[in-house]
Amino acid sequence: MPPAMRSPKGLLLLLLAVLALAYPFASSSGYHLNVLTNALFFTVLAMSLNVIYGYAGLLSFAQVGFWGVGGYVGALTVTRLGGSVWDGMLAAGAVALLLAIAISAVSLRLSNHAFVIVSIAFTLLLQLLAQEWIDVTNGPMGIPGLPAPEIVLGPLYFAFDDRTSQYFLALAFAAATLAAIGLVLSSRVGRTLRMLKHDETLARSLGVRTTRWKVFAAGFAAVVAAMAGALYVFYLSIVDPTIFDVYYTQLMLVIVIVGGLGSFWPMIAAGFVLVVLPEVLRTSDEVRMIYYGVVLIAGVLFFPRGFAGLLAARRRRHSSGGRLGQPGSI
Amino acid sequence: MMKKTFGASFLAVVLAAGPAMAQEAVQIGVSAPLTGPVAHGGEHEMRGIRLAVEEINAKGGVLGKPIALTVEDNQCNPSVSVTVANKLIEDGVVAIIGAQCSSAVLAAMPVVQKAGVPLVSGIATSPSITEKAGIGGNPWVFRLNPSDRELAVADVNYLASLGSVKRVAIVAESTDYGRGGAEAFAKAAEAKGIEVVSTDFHPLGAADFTTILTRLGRSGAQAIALYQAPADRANFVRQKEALGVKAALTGKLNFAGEAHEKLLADGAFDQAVTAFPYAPEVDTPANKAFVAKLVAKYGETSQYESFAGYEEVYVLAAAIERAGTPDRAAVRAALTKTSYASMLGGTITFDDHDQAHNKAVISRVDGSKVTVVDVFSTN
Amino acid sequence: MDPVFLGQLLLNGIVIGLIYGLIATGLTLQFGILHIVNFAHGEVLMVAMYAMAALLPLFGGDFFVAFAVLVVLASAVSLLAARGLLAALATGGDGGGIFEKSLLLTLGVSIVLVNGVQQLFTSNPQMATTSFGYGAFALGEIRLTYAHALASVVAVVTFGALFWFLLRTNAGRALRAVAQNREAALMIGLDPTRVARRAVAVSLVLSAVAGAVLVPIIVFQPTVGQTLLLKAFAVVVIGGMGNIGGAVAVALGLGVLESLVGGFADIVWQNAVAFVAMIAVLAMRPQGLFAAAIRKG
Amino acid sequence: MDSLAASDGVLRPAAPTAPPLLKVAELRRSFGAVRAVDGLDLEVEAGSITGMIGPNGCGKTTAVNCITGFDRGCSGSVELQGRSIARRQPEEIARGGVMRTFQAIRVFDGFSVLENAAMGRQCFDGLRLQHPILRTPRFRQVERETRARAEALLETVGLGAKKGELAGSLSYGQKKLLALAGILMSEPKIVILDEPVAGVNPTMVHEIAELLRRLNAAGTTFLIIEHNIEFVMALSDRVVVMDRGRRLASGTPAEIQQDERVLEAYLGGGDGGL
Repeated sequence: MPPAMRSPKGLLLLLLAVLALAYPFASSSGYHLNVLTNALFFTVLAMSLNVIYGYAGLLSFAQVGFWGVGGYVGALTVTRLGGSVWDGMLAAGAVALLLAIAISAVSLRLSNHAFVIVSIAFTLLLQLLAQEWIDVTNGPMGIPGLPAPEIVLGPLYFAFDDRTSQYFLALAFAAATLAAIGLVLSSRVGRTLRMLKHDETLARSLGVRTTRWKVFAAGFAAVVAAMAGALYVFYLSIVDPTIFDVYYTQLMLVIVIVGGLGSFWPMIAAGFVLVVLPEVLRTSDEVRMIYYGVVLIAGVLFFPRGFAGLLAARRRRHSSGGRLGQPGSI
Repeated sequence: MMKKTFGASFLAVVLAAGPAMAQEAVQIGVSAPLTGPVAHGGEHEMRGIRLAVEEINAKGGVLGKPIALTVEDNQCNPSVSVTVANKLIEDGVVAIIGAQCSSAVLAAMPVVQKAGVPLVSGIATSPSITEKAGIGGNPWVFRLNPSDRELAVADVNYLASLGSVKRVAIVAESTDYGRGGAEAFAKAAEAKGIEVVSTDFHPLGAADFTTILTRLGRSGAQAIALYQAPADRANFVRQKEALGVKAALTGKLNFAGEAHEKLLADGAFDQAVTAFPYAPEVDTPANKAFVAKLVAKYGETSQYESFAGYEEVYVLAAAIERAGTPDRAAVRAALTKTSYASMLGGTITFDDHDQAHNKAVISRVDGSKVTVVDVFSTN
Repeated sequence: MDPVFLGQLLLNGIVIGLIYGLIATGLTLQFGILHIVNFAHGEVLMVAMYAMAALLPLFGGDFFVAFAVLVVLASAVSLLAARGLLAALATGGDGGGIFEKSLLLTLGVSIVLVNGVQQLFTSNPQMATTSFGYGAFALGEIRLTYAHALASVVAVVTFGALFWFLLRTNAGRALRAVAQNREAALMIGLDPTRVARRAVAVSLVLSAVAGAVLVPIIVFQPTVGQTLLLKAFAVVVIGGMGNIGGAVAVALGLGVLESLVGGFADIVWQNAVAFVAMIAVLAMRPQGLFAAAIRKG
Repeated sequence: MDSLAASDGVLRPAAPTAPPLLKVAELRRSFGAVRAVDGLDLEVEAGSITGMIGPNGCGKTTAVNCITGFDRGCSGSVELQGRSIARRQPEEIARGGVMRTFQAIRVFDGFSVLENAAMGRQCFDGLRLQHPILRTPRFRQVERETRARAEALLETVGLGAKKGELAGSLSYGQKKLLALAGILMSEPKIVILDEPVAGVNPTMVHEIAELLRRLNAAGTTFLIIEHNIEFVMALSDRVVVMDRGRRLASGTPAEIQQDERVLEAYLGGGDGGL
């Protein structure tokens, strides 16, 4: 992030990177690595929702659908078509892009409200297909035994088949994806998307082709979610219809809202905290979900604008300077 | 600057979460669905597991040490199941019991194989677990319960021997369990010349069966084979009774749990016939004692999951004792040589695919009375 | 076509539709007035079912007495809960984002209720016995169980009361005024918070009533509310968010359609009806079948 | 109805003399039984300031919404430099060079003043997705230029000192200036101002008038819808008077001030302009 390369922010980023890279060598716990790997995936997934909901202002329930489509397309590309995991990811992105353009172009012509409805129906339809189109999806059994991603470069061969290498793969994927999203969102693209959200009429009066931008946001978010989903199922080694679970939608929404709609760094922080939190609560066994719910409620009551709001409040207190440093500005 | 605080506290929390377990105990991990749609199954499994561990510890534990349980909730979700398996392995468990749901077991299988930790499953029914386990596959996974295929054959054979049932309908939940069961039943019925008039799959958690029942009432089916989760089955049976659909129930039934006991008492299961891995009515001293203990502790009779949990622990404990060390590989080797006297009578051993062939029970209901017709060996 | 079979299917569909309607009207009322989505709406129903099951034995299995007590209790609790919810939504003082806040808040409440009830009552499926037993009316060959008949009657009476309240009472008119045009309602001196509180309380009671009438029909466990909520949500969307009459009509239509699909096609596709209908409606009337206009922007 | 023959909505070749920059003919819009705009004809010459006045409710804002495409229920012809833009989407009309402000002023409150000013160029630069991701030289150059131009425009409208502040913190009059700067960013052919000085204090009115005069001198064409007759008369080259949805009169400010129909309309208008 260019702004981050300057001054304290850049230093912090460097520190984070060093921590992330050094962690597997400092800790021998595969469980912790697994939690961190999950956090990486879910943060990317949540960020994809943030692109379309937090930035463009379109509430989409289709993200979990694209995540699942990515999982299935990825798995099928490998098991049925004999492609590599990377082919699977590309295919997942391509299929998701086409689907996203199709559903958003049709529904957005009508209204934002229509888009929300279609996004719900879309996900339900996919879940039903995954359950019932047994010839292709293997139904509720899912497709188990997916191979580990591997790199073959001439004589060079490497398989991501242990937790540490899978963690690094997820880290690389998340870093690349989040960086790309961050760069896009902090540019005029992000500004334009936020314009749509704040005042669509005004945006149109300034010549913004709003529908196109919304379709763009939907497509971009879909590709990210689908590629994350594809990589994720190879990490799990199984894809089954529970990949469309409401659980993921809820997790995404909670991360995005707790992080603050349209925020970037606070949202990433929220992603990690909210994936780690239930795991930390595991020590309290069966009542942990109650605690989780209580923490959520408390969060809404005491930090109503999410981490981003918290940060903004601090900033307002500590500086009276210009507001160009706002997330999304150049 | 918040990020630094977040990052630091996050790491601190994660590191602190690693439990410092007592070194004296033998650690056994449990992965079970404790929340979510099949939480009741996990709950009952835990009852059996806890009872068995208490008994064993009261008698001095294994290898002279007490057994300590580490229980994790897998929500019946494959990805959570992987997380849970990893956590248990990190916690240093000798072996894992679980994960109840077939897809959760399947997701955990590569994890335990990589780490080299034995996994003992007593409830999941998917045939692919057996296919993947043991010889030529994953040598770390052991299954105690008979598959639904074996149960369906026994069930249909008994139905056929009655001679009164020529036409059956199948109603099953649309999951691996339901579909697997329905397929097995249909195949067995075909072999015995019983006609399957219809097969209906419904989503898990369906509350209303009036539509299916309306159709079945007119289909001329003399029996309805059910492969459903307990809550769905209770709804189905209750509504069948109210709509006056005359057909005997069969398939994979049990009568445990408050709702089913009420239905049984009300005569809703009259003329039912079923082959099930367990029945609390089975008249062996071991089972009678087990049921009594469970009733005393929880005020409810034993359910299948409790029975499975109880035997899972005993099979595992015996293997650890035989191994003479809480070493995972040694325990795995010992597990393959299991020879355990089941509460249902007979002896449990594992075949090449690490599949045990525990006994199963054929029961029939007359009015409100459950009679165990046969306790048979599966193969 | 077999008229008895068809008749039975239609009857089943109407009963189920009426129950969907009870849940959906509450949901749509909250959306119409407050523009919030209540994820915990199904849990209200679930808690009501447990409460009803606890009350029934106290009154010897007499449904009506238990039901009356439940409604009184539910009204009291709902007023408090509504006050609490609105107070919680008003925290932070930033008027925007109420939708997001409601999502998180009700999701948190939902998680706490589901898991709390599980801790208290275990996740065993529960079945409550009522004085109706397994009895049924027989209309020729068509059967209507007492429990289903009762649910239908309660639903119809409840809808009647709801419409009377909305159309004939001042409180109800105020509610409609706020739903239609918040600014105008403010201008004629209505207190939107008060109105919102009433709307939430009424919708919670509706959900509790739905739970109560379901007790003699289905067994239940802590997650029972979640499946039903999804259907109600579809009904609200198809009917036009915030339109109560629309929700009732669509609920009935959905119930009947599902029943017919289940009767003549595969039961698994019953669940597809709701979202196919969503898409179909969208193609024809994006604002929902009964909404007057699209509120855009 | 005499104008019917002159403009039947058909695109016709440009007249031998330079055609008007914007030509509106037979514009109509009804809401139920109310004819808000009822056959309006209007021309705006390139380089001019054209004022449009009329009593409250005479359909001025509706006409603007029709011309700029925000109101989708209008009929009639709208031509920009001889080419029809009627019934296009508002963003396409804006991109074609017809831009407007809103009566109830709109800026992006949550964005900085500088960002607001730069908004007008968000999408006019042909950048593709890879440019921001790779931060290509092209991308940096466009960003640099945008910023420089936005800063220059803010100086022009007198908001240079406020560029780092949130737009929401500006005064009402300053927001009007900011909205104007945002529009000018994309170098429109014609700017339609919907009540630019309503609710603005007299000093600011004077400043805005000066600003518009300067911008006009630099080549920007304006169509100004305004209640403040004095303001319009002082500023405009030509004035159009609207009444009951149609053109009552048009001419130079001097001509209009003499027009009896105008006086009558204003006096008889009852709840005429404040």
